[in-house]
Formats: sequence, structure tokens, C-alpha cells
Amino acid sequence: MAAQHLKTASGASRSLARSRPRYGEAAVKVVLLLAALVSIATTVGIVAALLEPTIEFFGEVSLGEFFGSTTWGPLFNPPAFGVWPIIVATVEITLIAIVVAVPLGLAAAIYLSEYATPRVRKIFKPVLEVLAGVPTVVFGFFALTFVTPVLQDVLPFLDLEAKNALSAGLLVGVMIIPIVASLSEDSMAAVPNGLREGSYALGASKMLTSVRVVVPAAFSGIVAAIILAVSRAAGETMIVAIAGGFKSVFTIYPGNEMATMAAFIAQAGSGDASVGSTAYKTIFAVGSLLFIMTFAMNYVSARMVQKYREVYD
Amino acid sequence: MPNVTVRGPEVPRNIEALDPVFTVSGLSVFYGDYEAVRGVDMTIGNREITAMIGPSGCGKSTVLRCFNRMNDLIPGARAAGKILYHDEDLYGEHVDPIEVRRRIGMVFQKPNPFPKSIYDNIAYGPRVNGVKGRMDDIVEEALTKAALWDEVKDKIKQNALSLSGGQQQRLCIARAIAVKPDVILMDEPCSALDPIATTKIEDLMQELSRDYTIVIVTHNMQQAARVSDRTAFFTAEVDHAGVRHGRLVEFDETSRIFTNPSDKRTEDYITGRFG
Amino acid sequence: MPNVTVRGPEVPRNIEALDPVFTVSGLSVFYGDYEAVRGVDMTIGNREITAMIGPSGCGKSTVLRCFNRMNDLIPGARAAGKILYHDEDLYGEHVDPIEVRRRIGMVFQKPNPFPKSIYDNIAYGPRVNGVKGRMDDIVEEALTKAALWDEVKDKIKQNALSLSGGQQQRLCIARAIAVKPDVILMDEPCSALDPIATTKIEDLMQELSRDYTIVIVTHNMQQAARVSDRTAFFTAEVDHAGVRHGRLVEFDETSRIFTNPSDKRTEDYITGRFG
Amino acid sequence: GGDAKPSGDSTSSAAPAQSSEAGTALSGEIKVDGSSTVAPLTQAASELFGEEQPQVKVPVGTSGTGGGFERFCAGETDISNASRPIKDEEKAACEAKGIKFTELTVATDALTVVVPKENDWATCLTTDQLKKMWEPAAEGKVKTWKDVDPKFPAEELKLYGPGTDSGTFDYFTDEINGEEGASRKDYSPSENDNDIVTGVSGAKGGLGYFGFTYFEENADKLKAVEIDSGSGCVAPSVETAQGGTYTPLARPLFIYPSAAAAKRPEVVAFLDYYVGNINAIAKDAKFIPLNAEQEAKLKADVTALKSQG
Amino acid sequence: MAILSTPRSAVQLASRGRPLKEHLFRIALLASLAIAIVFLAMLIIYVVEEGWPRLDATLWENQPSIRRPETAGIQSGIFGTLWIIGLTALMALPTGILAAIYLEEYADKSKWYNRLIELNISNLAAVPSIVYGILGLGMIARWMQFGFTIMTGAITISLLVLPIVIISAREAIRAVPASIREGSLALGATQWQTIYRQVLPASIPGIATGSILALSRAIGEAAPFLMLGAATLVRFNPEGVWSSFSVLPLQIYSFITRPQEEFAILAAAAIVVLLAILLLMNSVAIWLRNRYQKRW
Ligand SMILES: Nc1ncnc2c1ncn2[C@@H]1O[C@H](COP(=O)(O)OP(=O)(O)OP(=O)(O)O)[C@@H](O)[C@H]1O
Ligand SMILES: Nc1ncnc2c1ncn2[C@@H]1O[C@H](COP(=O)(O)OP(=O)(O)OP(=O)(O)O)[C@@H](O)[C@H]1O
Ligand SMILES: [Mg+2]
Ligand SMILES: [Mg+2]
Ligand SMILES: O=P([O-])([O-])[O-]
Repeated sequence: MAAQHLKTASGASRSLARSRPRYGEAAVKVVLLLAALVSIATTVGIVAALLEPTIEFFGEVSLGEFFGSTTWGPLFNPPAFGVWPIIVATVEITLIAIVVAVPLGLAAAIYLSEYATPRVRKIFKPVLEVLAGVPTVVFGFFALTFVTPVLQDVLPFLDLEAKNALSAGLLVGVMIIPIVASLSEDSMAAVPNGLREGSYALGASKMLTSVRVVVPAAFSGIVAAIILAVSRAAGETMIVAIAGGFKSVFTIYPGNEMATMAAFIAQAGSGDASVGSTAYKTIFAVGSLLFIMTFAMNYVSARMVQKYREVYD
Repeated sequence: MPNVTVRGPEVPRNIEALDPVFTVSGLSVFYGDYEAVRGVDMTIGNREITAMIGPSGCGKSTVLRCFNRMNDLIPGARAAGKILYHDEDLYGEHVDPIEVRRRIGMVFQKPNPFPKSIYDNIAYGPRVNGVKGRMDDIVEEALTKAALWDEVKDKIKQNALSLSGGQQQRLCIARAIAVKPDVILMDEPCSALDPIATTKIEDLMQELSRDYTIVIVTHNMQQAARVSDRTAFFTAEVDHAGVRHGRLVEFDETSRIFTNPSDKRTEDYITGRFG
Repeated sequence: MPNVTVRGPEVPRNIEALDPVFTVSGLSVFYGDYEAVRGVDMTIGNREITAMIGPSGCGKSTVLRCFNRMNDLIPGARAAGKILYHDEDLYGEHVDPIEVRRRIGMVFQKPNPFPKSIYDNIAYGPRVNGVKGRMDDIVEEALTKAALWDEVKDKIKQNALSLSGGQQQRLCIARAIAVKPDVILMDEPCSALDPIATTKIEDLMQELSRDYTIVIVTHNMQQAARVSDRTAFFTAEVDHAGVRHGRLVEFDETSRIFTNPSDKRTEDYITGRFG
Repeated sequence: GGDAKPSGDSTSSAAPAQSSEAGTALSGEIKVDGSSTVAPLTQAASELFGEEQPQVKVPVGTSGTGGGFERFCAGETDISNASRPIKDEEKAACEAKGIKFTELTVATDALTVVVPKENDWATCLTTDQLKKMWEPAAEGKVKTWKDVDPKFPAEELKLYGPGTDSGTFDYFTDEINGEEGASRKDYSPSENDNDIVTGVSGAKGGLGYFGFTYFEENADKLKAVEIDSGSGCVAPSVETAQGGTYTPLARPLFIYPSAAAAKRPEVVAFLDYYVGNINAIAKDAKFIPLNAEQEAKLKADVTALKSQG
Repeated sequence: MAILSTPRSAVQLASRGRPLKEHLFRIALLASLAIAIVFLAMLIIYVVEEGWPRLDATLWENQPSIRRPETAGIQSGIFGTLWIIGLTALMALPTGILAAIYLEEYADKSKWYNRLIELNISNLAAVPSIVYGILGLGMIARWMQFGFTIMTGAITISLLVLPIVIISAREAIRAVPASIREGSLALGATQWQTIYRQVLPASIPGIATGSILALSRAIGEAAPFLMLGAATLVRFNPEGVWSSFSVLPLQIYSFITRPQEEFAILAAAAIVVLLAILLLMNSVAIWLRNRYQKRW
């Protein structure tokens, strides 16, 4: 043993240079990089699919008309291209969703992160995951056939239309609760335990520790969660298509039927509008707008996440 | 015997050895079914510094955290035996752990300032305890006592995380002082700090022991020798079932422990024969 | 001077002080722009145990990890200066860090067995290095050398995570031995272990130093005194720009360092006046 | 994105030309898309045909008449369902791709204007009154029934109708408002006729329009309005639609097979089956069958198509 | 000194009447969580109750029918969904896992292109699925001329779930402690050896859990297929990747839009089937996670 050891160890008899070339290692890295680049290709593909018809669209419809007027009806005769009604509808449904999801999701996150025992967490987290996995057609069906009729019965003074922003928004809200809850919980879990102990050691109760120490410390992560949830809500299609409707009116009363941007794309994209027509290009113009909006929101969100990661490391 | 500087005679102080703040008897602490510490008896004297030393895992932190019931927060943790705090049973039924923690402050191994301003860090404790008004005075007083006021008075609204490690730890001490506690528990308060910051904290402890009862856990024997009045030496022993339990081996005046320990294991440990 | 047991005369060994395995000159290590360690010169003797001690954050691990180029894996980490390994520049252009790590094994602070069987843990190194056949012999030999064979020979196919901490650490040593390295680096190999396991590992190091060159980082001065032939004392110093850098203060035979250090800072540290 | 090309698949499944006598087991896929109004008819045909030729697949899409023509003229489908005749620009698109086709009238529909049962004032509406409700100028102005006619109550007018991509919408706007696609925009559009049923039956002032069959299915909840186009009030029914008195809202429904597809034996077999059993299929799908004259024309058209080869 | 004014023997450690507020807060938190769960329960009960009359073998044995809604089934949708998910698993999982390995193990975060890839992935995860539908329509069906086939649908859905697969696989890989990598590398293993023989085996349960959850998202998607014009009445099962198809969620959507009451019942029954598949997948994922949770 020792003799063999001596043989190999004495002096620089064996060089430290590579004993055999390792082409495999380099090839692997290239393959992996290519896989990662698929995501870039996807973005390029989306932009490519959107860009040309969008540019052509703005050749035919001026930016001034698009953003400057409030009548929407690209498929009518004469067509109208004032995009505000569908933006307003999108924002409104998103707002309703946020009003539902942020308090509920945040409270659920605080409960799971600060109060629940490991066993309770082990039960509740999968349930939230299941809720997150419910297909949006299902939520749409539920909104249209259950929630709206119930609301019409219970709150007749709301004067809800058969399709309306309220029910759609409520269900979009339910859909994004798990996003808010689980990402907020992640960022609360990332708050070092030392901060909680520091607070308890000063005689703070659990409530005060949660509200005054944990939530502020996790704030940027929570904001990021909310922004991501907002972008999911803004882009949600099936719920609004089924339960929110396609009416292109400039209205803010949530009892009314109204078309969001995604609903418009779904309606026009699954229907006529012959290829090459201005109406057809409208789909892409609205798609671009939606893409840019969610992209911008997510960029902000990603930056916030990065920020809170930096605080404790 | 190691050549260590032992506190005591050279710092003349009014040691009231027989005025106990805590009286611990037969304390065992469990994590679930595991008995991490078994049968500890000791007393903590009023306005003394008591050090707890011993090898890693012997239960020093576990015992310390019984004194302000921080262990309550660990699911499955449970204390048996008795701890009297000024004659009141700390684990008595009517006792509110939150009130306990208000009276018995704690400083941790890793400085843990809240990600808020220096001011808000200090003001947090008084605020959650419902203290109103004169907050500026409270903040200044606490920072002054923690020997930090001069260094931070110009940047009191800055984020506490921008301070150095040593300053952060003094901030945590100031934060503990701000709620006007009776006792301050410290769990290896210097182990994350450099020597200079360590010296500052040690000086501060000496200073604070005029007004407060201090219990400190340290893995640095020299530190225990330098700052404490009494020292408890813990170790971990394996029982006949093969399970390790933390035990209190010896508890005495620091000078005795470091010059003339009565237990062989204490001697082995402080002379570096193990650990 | 502390009353520590110093290795040396009582363990008669053939110390070839002037047969260097590593010759370090002017080594500085950077993490990005931060110069964590500045200007280190030292030599590691063949089949000696060299200990590196010093307060936390002084760069002991950083220097150790230069010896097998583990720092290469940290983005932004960079070494300046020279390390010769048997006259060959360790950071030379043609040098393959993977080949370096095969020759220079490493054991870490926290035992890190792979979540596989004991057998597979040992066999992993030889396998990735293309060693074929006789694997059973290799495994048995490595475990025997690491003084673990008797304890595990009946459960060689069990998951390594079922072993105790001390056994896991010896398994990690066995794993390092199995690739027949020249040098074994150990970064605080006992700091997560209890005293009894620590004693076993220390005995094992003595045993291994017959065949291997060993470099060990420890924060336990007594350990350095007990096991090593030479000791390097590091500390962190603040330069004129206010930045802390790790520096090598003193490097000498262990007996000298612990009985008659030539630097005041070394003396302060080992006598417990700081740290 | 306008450079659509035929998907390699839709035409490649053609087997070598072969006589399509009954009894020969055929296979292949016949792609159909287009009007959601006509879809049930073609779907019924495909289901019944499937009992004879189980190997022939006939997926039927419901992209709307316009959407169907778009795909048809891109060469993506073999047959297009339509609830209005093909438009000139659609013809041009087909021509550009070299796609030839034949128009076949397969059934009749009576666009039915419906109000809720509790509406007791609108039994008969003139085409002018309908125009007043639906024309683009009405948008935001005609809000109650009283705005349509002072005799009506001031009940809020809630309008429901098919979406803009439907042939029904095109036909209705053409006939009532005088220009295809010209409509007020502030009504609730839906491809889902069920939505129109729920919407209208749930609002006292509701009014909507859709195909006659949907009315028949929901006659318990809705009331059909008689239409007066100048020669008196006429209620929608099988007889008035077939007989040509229900004007202007009775309309023909079409399918457009492409000439290329009509060379494939499975398509020929399908068309033969469709046309041969047209009135049975229409009945089964609850459509208004063709009258004898229309049926004769249909058979002649199919014969002509087959002999084009 | 406030300290001195505290009479030592007369300490009062009893609570100062906080518990009520604390209790209410806790109840409010729990109630919020409960609302979400009760809602889910209501939804499930509702669809089961609605779909009950049709929850029999005819549902999956029969094809959809316009003429006989009362006996129409969803077989083509079930098969279409299985095809799409199968192909998506084949395409998105390997690509996503490889990309995750690249980002966790190889990518140098100080390089701009790696940061771009990361940012891009998190952005893609937030892009609405209808926009993926536009991508599928414009690029895959038309520009690449794949037509309205299973292939087009599967590629579109693969791209849609790819970011989710990457993100969850990265998390699983990151959960493998650095000490395992260091241990392997210190033995002279190459980076790929370390990844292939240590990191991947250790992270497979986590990757599998994430992948199943990503695929279960894919199963429920309808919006992209709306753009891809997946024919709604398909009375045959797909025979290959170039076949026309429909998927379960889209069939549900088309049932919802039919006038007859029977179709609403059919839609509810189809939803029950879809939810059952999803619950099954979720259970497998949760089981995997609990079974193989952190072993170090
Ligand atoms: N939350 C916990 N759950 C279960 N066991 C625990 C927990 N905290 C500590 N222990 C165990 O209790 C024993 C005593 O731990 P403790 O932290 O009190 O030791 P210590 O003396 O403070 O050690 P150190 O010097 O490393 O801080 C150890 O065996 C430890 O593993
Ligand atoms: N990956 C890294 N990136 C940046 N800085 C680092 C990194 N690792 C270590 N450092 C810094 O380098 C200095 C030396 O660290 P090192 O870990 O070598 O100290 P050490 O002597 O081993 O301390 P310890 O006894 O705590 O292990 C410290 O200031 C540390 O913060
Ligand atoms: Mg401790
Ligand atoms: Mg270190
Ligand atoms: O679907 P349509 O018949 O209305 O075009």
C-alpha cells in the first residue's frame, strides 16, 4: 500500500495536465445551453408572430385612433378601433380579482407561514395547489352557471347581466389566490428566523411579529407575488370569455357584460376576420399590447424578487 | 491551568450571590421524545454575569432559552422541573410567555436587526408593548447605554442593516434594553464578530451588569473567564440506552472553575484535553 | 502559556521538513474585487500534518481551497501569486483542475456523504476516475485505512446517511483515500462532531500522516496543538482603506507556535486574549 | 402572418380515384369548418354517415361563417359551412389560392326575434322598429322600448345577438340595417345561443335573435315576435319559411365543398349521403327542410360538381 | 431607573389582556384560507351534482354527438388530451430539465446572456396562454405549415409549460446541497459526472413533482386551442401526430355553448373527469414529494 502510494506521490513524476481529452464535457454544455436557448427562441417566436401584423395594423389604424378614442368594434361595420373599452374591462376585472385575492391570499400565506403547524401546512398547501390546478374553463363554467345565478338571486339590486364583470372577476380572483398565497409564503419563509426570535424576545405577540416584522421584511417578495398574480389575471381568457362576455361597451359598472383584451382575442381569433384584413391584424395588435403589459409587470416583479433575495444572503 | 485572565478581584463589584433571580431545580428539556438536557440545578444571581460553557450540543442554548420561554415557540419542545423567577413559577399556568419575554430580554448569536431604520429597531419593543410618547428619549437612552449613540446619532434613520456586525450586535443589545428588562440573556453574542467588536461587547456587558442580570452562553472559555462572575459547565453524556443528554457538570464562581475545578471533566475541557 | 499537550517529541516520526509538497509564495485570493487573503508564503512538508488556525473569517478555508483549486468553482474567485505542487505550478495553464482534485483529496466541515450506500460512496471516486474491477478490495482497503471497516462491514449496502456523524466523517475520509490521493485537505473536520468522535478522527489523522500529507483547518487551538507538526496562524487585518484582509501572521513548528510564538498577535490569540 | 399555406395533410389523405359505390369501405378525413348555425346539420350528417362509413373521419369546426371561409380559402378545410353566401373578397382569396368550390343550399332557417314570455307589448315588430333598435345610430341613444315606439313602456332595452363573426349577424344586419356588419355595438354578442336564451329570458326588456331551431328548443321560456315587412305580421314557422312569406328573415343555409376535395372518394360518398338524405338529416338536426324545388336544385348541383372532374 | 422601581418579589407575569385580539386575528387568517378551500369544495360538489346523471361508462365510451346529447361522450377529447400531454411530456420535460441544469450548474450569472435567459424565462411564465395561442397559430400552424394538428397543439403547449418546468426543476436542483457537489468534485469527478451521478439522482423526486404539476397545468389549458381552431366536434380518436383533434377543456367549452340542457350536464360530467385526472396527478406529485422529501 505504502509502496504503491510512494510510486504515485513522489515528486512531479505525473503531470497535472489533462490525462485524456474531455470533449464530452464541452458537448454537454453546448446541448444544455441550446435547451436554455429554446426559451429565447420562444420569445423571439412570440415577437415575430406579433410584430409584423401589428406594424401593418398601425399602418392602417393610427395610434391616435387606437389610443385616442373610446369606441371599440373592429369587427363591425364601420369598424371602430378605440381600444379603451377593452383596456378598461381588463383593468376592472383584474382589480376585482386583486380585491378578492390579495387579502385572502396574503392572510392564507401568513397563516401557513407563521401559524400553521407542519402537519396543518402539509394538508393545506396541497389543497391550494389543487385550487391552482383547476382549469380555467371550469371556473368559467362555475361562474356562469352557479355564481352569477346565485348572485342574481341573493343580490337582485345589483342588476347583474347574464354575463358580467363581477362574477368573472370574482372567479379570476379565486384562480389567483394560490399564486398570491404560495409566492408570499415563500418570501415569508425566506425571512430569517432570527428576526422572528428578535421580535418575540422583545415581548411581541405572534400577531405583531407577523404583521410588523415578517410581512414588512417579506414585502418586496409579496409585491412581486401580487404583480405576477395581476399579470395572470390580466391575461386570463377562458373565465372572462365564458362568464364576462364579449360586449364591447365603454362601461365601468361591474354588473355589466364587458369584453377584456384576452376575451377579444379569443373571440376574434376563433372566429372570422379573414387573414390580411384589418380586423384580423387587430388580434395581433391587442395581443402585442397584452404581451407588453404582462412583460412589463413581470419585469418589475422579477426585479423586486431579486431585491429581496439580496437583503438576506 | 491555562493562562487566562479571570475577572473578579480586579473589578470590585457588589456581588449579591444569595439574591437569586432564577432558581432552577431539576430542569429537563425535551424536543419531542428526545431529552436534550437532563436534571439541571442552578441559580442566577441578581446583577451578576453568569456564563454557560461546554462543548457543542450540550444544551447551553436549550437551557438559556428556557429562561424567557423562547422554547415555547419550537413545536414539540417542553420543559420539566421548575424555574422560579423571583419566587414566581416561570412555567406556571397563569404566566403569559409574552410578558415573560418583555421582562427578560435576549440577544442572539447572529445579530438580527430588523430591516428597518436604527430608530425603528429600538422603538419596536416599546411600541409593541404599548409605550407611548417620548420615543426619541427612549431611543437615545437605549443607544447610549449600549455604547452606540455616538456612532449612530447622525444616521438614526438609516437602515440598520447598513451597520457593521459589531454595531448591529450592540444595536440588538440596545433594542433589548429599550423595553427596560430585568434580565438579559445572550447566546454566543460575539461568535460572529471580530476581535475588536468582541472586546467592545465584553466591555458593554461589564457596564450593563451594574443594572441588569446577565446570562451568557459562550463557546469561548476565555470570554467566560474574562467577563463572568459565575460559570456553569455543561457537557453531553451518553446514558445506558445510548442516548446523549446535556448535563450540568459544575457550577461555581468563575475564578474557582478556571483555577480549581472540582470535576475532572471540567478540568479536561478547560485545559483543552477535549472539545 | 497555556497548558496544552503539544505533539512532537512524544510521537517520534520521520519529519522531512525540507521536502515540500506545496510551496506557496505571495498568494492573494480575491472574491470578485474583494481581496480576502493577502500575500501568503508557506510550505507544506511531505507527510506532515500542517494546521491552519486563526479567528473566524481570516481566510483559512480560502487558502486551503486553493490547494486543490476548489475555489475555481466559485464565480469571481481568483488567486494571484504562486502555488507550486511538487515543482509544478498548480495554476499553470496546462493544469487540469480535475486532475488536481484527484490527487489532492478534501474532507469538509460538515460530513457530506452522498445519499447512497456506504459501498457506493467509497466506490464513487474510483469509478469516476475510470478505475475498473477489484472494487470490493478498494472499498475494503479504504474503509480499513479510515478505521471504519469493522464498524460497517456488515452493513456496507446501507445508506450512508444512517451512520452517526463521526462515522460519516470517517466515511468521507475513506472516500477521499479511495482515489489514492497524495494530499488530504481537511476543513474543520471535527467541528460538527462530539468529543469522542473527535478523538477518533484525530487518531486517524495521526495514522494517515504516515502515508499522506495532511493540511487541516481548525478553530480549535488545542486540536492543532495535539495533531499537527506545523501551524500557520492567520488573522484578519484592516488596511489603510478600511478593508479587512486575511494575513498569515506566523508559520512555524507547532511546538514553537504554542510555546514560544514570535509574534505578539499569535501569543494573544493562543492565550485567549482575543478571539 | 397572412402567408397561410395549405397544411400538407389535408389533401394528402386522398386515396387513388375509385368509384364510390356503397359497400366499399372508405377511409380518410374530411375537414369541415365554418358556420356554427349550419354545424349541427353537417355534424348530424357526419354522425349518420359514420354509421355507414366508420373509417371516414369528419371533424366539424365552428369558427363561424367568416372564420370557416378563411380557413377554406387557405386550403385548410375541405368543406365550409355558411349561413350566408360567400362574399366577393372571400371569393378572391379562394381564387388567389386556386381553390374552386360549389355552393350548395342545404336547409332553410328563419331568423327568429325573441322576447321573454312576460313581454306583453311586443307581439309584432316592423322591420323599421327593428332597425331603430339595431342600427349603428341607436348606440347609446335607444335605451328603452319607449325610445323605439312611444306606445311601448319605458322598460330598459337589453339586446342580445350572435357575435360579429357569425353569418347570422351578417345576414340580420344586411336585411334589417341595410348594410352587412352595420350594427350598434353595445349589445351582448355571443356565439353561444344559449347565452341569448338566458339573457333574454332573464331581462324583462330583453330582445334577441337567432336561428329558428334554438327558439323551438326554448319555446317554453321565450316568445317569438311576428315580423311585419310591409305586408302584415308573419310568425316564424316551418311553413312560412319554406313558403317564402317570412320575409326578410328567412334565409338559406349553405355548404361549400371544394372542387379538389370533391375528387376524393370519401368526400364524394359523404356529399352523396348528405344530399341523398338531406331532409331526414334536417329533421334529425331540427332544421327547416328544403322544399321540393330547392331539393331538386341541390341534387342537380351535386351532380354537376361530380361531373366537373 | 425603571428597573429599580420594579419590586422584585411582586412580579406579575400574568397576561395583559391581549389574547382576544390575537384570537380574532388568527381566526381571520384561518377563515381566509378556509374560504379558498370551501370554494374549491363547493365547486367540486356542484359539478359532481350537475354531472351526476352522465357519470357512467357512456361518457368515455362514446364520442361527442350533436344529435344525441343525452348519450354523447368525450372519448375523442380524452384521447386528444392524452396525445397532447404525452407529446408535451416528451418535448417539454427534457428540454426544461436540460435548461434548468444549464442555469443552475453551468451558467455564470455575471454574463449578460445568462441573466437575459433567466429574466426571459420568468417573463415567459407570465405571458398569457392566449398569446401562446397566437404564437401557435402564426408560427407553427401557418409559418411552419404544421396545420391544425396534434403536433401544432403539442408544440404550443410545450412552449407554454416550458418556463414552469424550468423553474420547478431549478428549484429541485437547487435543493441539492452544495456539499454534495463539493464532495464529488473534490474526488476528481468532472462537472458532468457530478451532475449526472449525484445532483440529478438526488433531485429527481423534486423534478418529477414539478413536472407533474406543470403537465397538470397543460391538461387544463383551453385558450391556446381556441386560437388553433382545434375542431370542436371530433368523433374519432387521433391516430398520429398529424391528426385533427380536440381536447377535453375545449370540448367542455363547446358543450357550455350549446343550447340544450343535456349539454350543460355533459359539460359538468366532463369537468368531473378532467378534475379527477388532475386530482390524480396532484396526488402523485404530493406523494412523491412527501416520500422523497429532503434526506439530508
Ligand atoms: N429545535 C430542536 N429540535 C430538536 N432537537 C434540538 C433542537 N434544538 C436543539 N436540539 C438538540 O438539543 C441538543 C442541545 O442543543 P443546543 O442547541 O442547546 O446545544 P448548545 O450547547 O447550544 O450547542 P452549540 O454550542 O452548538 O450552540 C442537541 O443535541 C441538539 O441537536
Ligand atoms: N464565496 C465567497 N464570496 C465572497 N466572499 C467570501 C466567499 N467565501 C469567503 N468569503 C470571505 O472571505 C473571507 C475569508 O473567508 P474564509 O471562509 O476563508 O474564512 P475562515 O478563516 O475559513 O473562517 P471560518 O473560521 O469562519 O471558516 C471572509 O471575509 C469571507 O466573508
Ligand atoms: Mg447554542
Ligand atoms: Mg472556514
Ligand atoms: O356561425 P354563423 O352561422 O352565425 O356564421
